[in-house]
Amino acid sequence: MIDTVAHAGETPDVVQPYAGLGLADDEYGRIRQILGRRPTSCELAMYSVMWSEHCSYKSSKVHLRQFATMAPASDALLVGIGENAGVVDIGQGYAATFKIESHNHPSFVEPYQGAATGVGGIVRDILTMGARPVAILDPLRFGPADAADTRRVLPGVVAGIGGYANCLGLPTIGGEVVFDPSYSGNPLVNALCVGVLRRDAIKLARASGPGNKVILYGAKTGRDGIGGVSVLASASFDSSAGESAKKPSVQVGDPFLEKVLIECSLELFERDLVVGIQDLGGAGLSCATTELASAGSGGMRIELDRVPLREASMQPAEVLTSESQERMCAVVAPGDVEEFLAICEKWEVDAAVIGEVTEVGPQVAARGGSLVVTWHGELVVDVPPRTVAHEGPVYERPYARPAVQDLLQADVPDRLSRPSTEAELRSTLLQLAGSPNLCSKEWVTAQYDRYVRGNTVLAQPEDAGVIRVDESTGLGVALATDGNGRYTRLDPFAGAQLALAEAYRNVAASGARPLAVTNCLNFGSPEDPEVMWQFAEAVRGLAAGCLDLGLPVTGGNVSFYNQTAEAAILPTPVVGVLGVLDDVSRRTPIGFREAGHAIYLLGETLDEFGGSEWAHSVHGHLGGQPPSVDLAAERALAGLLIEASRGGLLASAHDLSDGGLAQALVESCLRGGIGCRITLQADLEPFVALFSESAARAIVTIAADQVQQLVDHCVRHGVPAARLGEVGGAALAVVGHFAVPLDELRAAHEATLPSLFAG
Amino acid sequence: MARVVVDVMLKPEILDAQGQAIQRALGRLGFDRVQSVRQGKRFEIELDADLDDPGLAQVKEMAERLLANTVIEDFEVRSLP
Amino acid sequence: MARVVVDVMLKPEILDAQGQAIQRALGRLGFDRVQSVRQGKRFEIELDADLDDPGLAQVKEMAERLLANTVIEDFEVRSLP
Amino acid sequence: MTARIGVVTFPGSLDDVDAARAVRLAGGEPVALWHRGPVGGGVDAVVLPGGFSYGDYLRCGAIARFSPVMETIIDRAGSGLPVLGICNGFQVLCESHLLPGALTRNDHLHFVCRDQRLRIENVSSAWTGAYEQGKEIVLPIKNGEGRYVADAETLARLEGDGLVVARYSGDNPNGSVNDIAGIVNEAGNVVGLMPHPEHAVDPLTGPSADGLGFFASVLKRLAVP
Ligand SMILES: Nc1ncnc2c1ncn2[C@@H]1O[C@H](COP(=O)(O)OP(=O)(O)O)[C@@H](O)[C@H]1O
Ligand SMILES: [Mg+2]
Repeated sequence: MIDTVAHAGETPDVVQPYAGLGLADDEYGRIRQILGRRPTSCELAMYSVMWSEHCSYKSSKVHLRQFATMAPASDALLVGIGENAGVVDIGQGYAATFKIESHNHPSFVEPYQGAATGVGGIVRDILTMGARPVAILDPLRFGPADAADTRRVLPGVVAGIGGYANCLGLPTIGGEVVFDPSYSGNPLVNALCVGVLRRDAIKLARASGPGNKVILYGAKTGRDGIGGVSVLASASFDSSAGESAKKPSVQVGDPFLEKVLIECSLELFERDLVVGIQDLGGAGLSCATTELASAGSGGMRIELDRVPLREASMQPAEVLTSESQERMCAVVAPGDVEEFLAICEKWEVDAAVIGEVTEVGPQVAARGGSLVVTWHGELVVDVPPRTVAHEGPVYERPYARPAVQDLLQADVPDRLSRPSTEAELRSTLLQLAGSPNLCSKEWVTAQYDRYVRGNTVLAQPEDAGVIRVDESTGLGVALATDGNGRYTRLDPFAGAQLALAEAYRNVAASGARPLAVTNCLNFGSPEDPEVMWQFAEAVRGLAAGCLDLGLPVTGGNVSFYNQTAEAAILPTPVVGVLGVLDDVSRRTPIGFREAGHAIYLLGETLDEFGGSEWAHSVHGHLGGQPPSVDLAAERALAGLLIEASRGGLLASAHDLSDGGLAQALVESCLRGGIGCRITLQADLEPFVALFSESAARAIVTIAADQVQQLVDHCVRHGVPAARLGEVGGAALAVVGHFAVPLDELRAAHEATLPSLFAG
Repeated sequence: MARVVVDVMLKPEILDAQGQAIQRALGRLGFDRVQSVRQGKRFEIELDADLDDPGLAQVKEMAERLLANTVIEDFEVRSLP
Repeated sequence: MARVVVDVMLKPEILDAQGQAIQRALGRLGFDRVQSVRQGKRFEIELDADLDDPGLAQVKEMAERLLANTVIEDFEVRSLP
Repeated sequence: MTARIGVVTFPGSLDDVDAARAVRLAGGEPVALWHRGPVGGGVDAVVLPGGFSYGDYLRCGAIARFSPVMETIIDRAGSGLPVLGICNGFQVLCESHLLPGALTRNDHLHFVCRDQRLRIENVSSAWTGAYEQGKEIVLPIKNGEGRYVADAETLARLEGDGLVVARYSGDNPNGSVNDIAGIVNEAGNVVGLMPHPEHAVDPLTGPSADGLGFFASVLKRLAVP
């Protein structure tokens, strides 16, 4: 028997399994208070998924507000936080939309499908804004490279991302692969998608206009990802569902359908047949209907039995919470329905009118609108949608600086033994170049299509990925993601700023002007005050950094509970920066180009090894302070890199980060297939000059006859510059110290991942 | 020498996008009495062992650990004559 | 309603890269008595038809035209009880 | 008059925009062809682009081979219409039996995207006439099932009659037999190619501009009365 609204009214004392659905006593109490009765099982399912941490941001909300309250003034921001993805004006009548999301836990359970559906989900967010998705980046974190479980998880994740993105025809243009024991059992699979649209063609998730139809199109709805809600189906009032007790919480993707869905949706947008649109992601129809209704006129009626099902035996609560992939929900004017359905037919995409937008009076609007859902004519949901979508609980979780933080910071890396002889310096360079975190990621990235659609101007292993937006003018966007969990562990405020600074620097190094930020905050349990402190500090740092650099945060994602038992992952804010190039033919690549070009080091090098790759991979040490943050220096450096690129001055530019100068030289030599001869700054210990991870630095190369121009620029921008040497030869040579032939370097840099994961 | 077959199929509740695509293609080819298609994998294994109980148990273990992804797939082991 | 299985395997002379990789992986897992592994496909088809001879002939035709690429694959049709 | 080169879009085709761009850059006029329709009379040659038609479900190219557009293409290829199948298009051509052999899973079992050196071995086909015999070029390759196989007799015929149009040079990226990257039918009008010439039309976005030659070749061929 179906638990109808009337039945719920008559049976107030039925015991409901709210705790099994993750609702706390007081949360359940609030639902009863909102409704003035007990919820039906469908309503309970909706509230429980929508009020989960994942959908309601109940632990993070109070902190994330800073991204809005501290947002810098920006002419570029067209749509900010709160929509499916932020949108920025990139000039020439175009806008770009981008966002990063996590699919961490599903990727641990089922690496291929978890990662694949992670890509699918973020791509639909971008599509929902009215944009054509144009590229993917994939920041990844795994346990130790040689751990057995990493051998299970990494190849599956990489194949899943490639399998999905390649099949969608989206180039993957950047990302990260980082290993650390803290990610054992908690791999991080983040995915960023960027899309492009005309600036006057933005779509919003709004169900306005009473009488307009609600159309669900795309995949049929099955029992995907409803693990939690199965508690309900087996509870007494849905006893007819008894046989379906075993339900998968794993979602399976169909990238082919998503590709068709993209083309179909773009044609629908093009013909202006869509009043409002929402993708179906976490919480499925529960989320799409309540968000559309509460952002629109407030009223909606859904006939749930009209939803095309994969399994006929599905119960209404399952239909409402199913996370089946590749589905979209559109609001369409009645006169356009026929044409809408015809376009779906052209693309062989299933579509069904499942309801309509309704009128609500001011009183109903004031209590949050009205969403009614029927199942074969019986009323199973009657709720104010705003209370489901936006008025969930908000927690001020307690936070406390970890007791060990002082000890950790006091454990400075100075006591670690440093390489000093020529042989030691040389072998340290080779060891780092081949370490899992700094080695070539070619084994991973070769599994990703980088060429499709023919607009990829730069892709991995470049500092930033660059995509051409307009073939006639050369307008393009650049993107980079960064995040260093070790730095953030040592100082979450600084760590978040360093992540921001590095992504910003990477974008600027490619020649692009940074414009906006997205972020994915990967942390342990918010119920642990020490984790909550890391989170609060990181958000505070990121918001302050964005204000300083003049970049609005346009959206992002929070992933909590990345922990096994007591051990949380390294706090890992991953920051994505989007920039603009007015003409992509002026982009600056990282590879050295021509013998005789002068090499300059820009920025200041200090003795900074806290949280460094050297301390980690040579000594297994994590302690001290991360490199100091100097956002003014970052701004100056970026200004210089952008101006020099516009002027066509730079032959190459590469930012310095993990592994310091040595690693940057390795990468520029190997990318360009040409060596270099450099002389270290005399006033620095050679080890510090080579391996320090001071921020706000880059190496650039330039034709010999333009050196003076560069020096003038540096003076004007206030960027310290030192001539290191020149490009040429078949070795990376540090004059007076050592030389490494490129072949030897390449072997060290490229062998690591294949030897761990191939075969 | 024993010959064993391991059939691996997606669990019934898991989306079989491939099977659905094939079903539609068969429909377009005029095979309109096809009600459903599901695609799985078939492994033919030759073992240097007798197919006594321990032998079969070994194959089960292979299926469990490697051939099937038991999060989303079911399997069946059969011996061939 | 009839249920039919179509098994499709690569012809013996075609390199089965997947089968070989699985064999190696099984070896690494300690299953050292595996002599060979071949991986193929299994289709489970439900037909709105009786499994009289014309019905089976139709399935043969599906296999021939679509389910198998007879340049590189062999197939076998079996009806299920 | 510029030649009109049809570019087919199947559901799941991905490199159709790239193929159309390549045709345009080479001086031809690209004409979009939808999988459900026939090929109109005004098309002088056809490109079957890369991608994952129908998700590459079942086998790459197996389902696309039966779409309505293929019926006319198979028909007109028989009377000399130049057809170039790139990657997924090559797979469709083999599934259609317009070309012999088949494309199977890469020997290393991974999708691979990289810049690949090739040698042009046949310059008499409709799509390679603009190259010099033995010319080495660099094109992107990106596939999961690019390993060409054929029975011994077919191989002997391909080699004996000079029907291999391009061969991998340096590392073989997928285990393709005899390093075969592309082949042509006996009549010389139907070419299948695993690497992607349409992604090598401008050094800004590709590893080279070496791929333009395929499109220039067919335009040159069509210009001859
Ligand atoms: N999972 C991945 N997917 C795509 N590109 C990646 C991935 N991992 C690393 N890369 C690329 O490899 C290059 C080096 O990565 P990384 O050292 O993290 O860059 P950086 O230090 O400049 O941020 C970058 O171009 C990055 O985008
Ligand atoms: Mg960088």
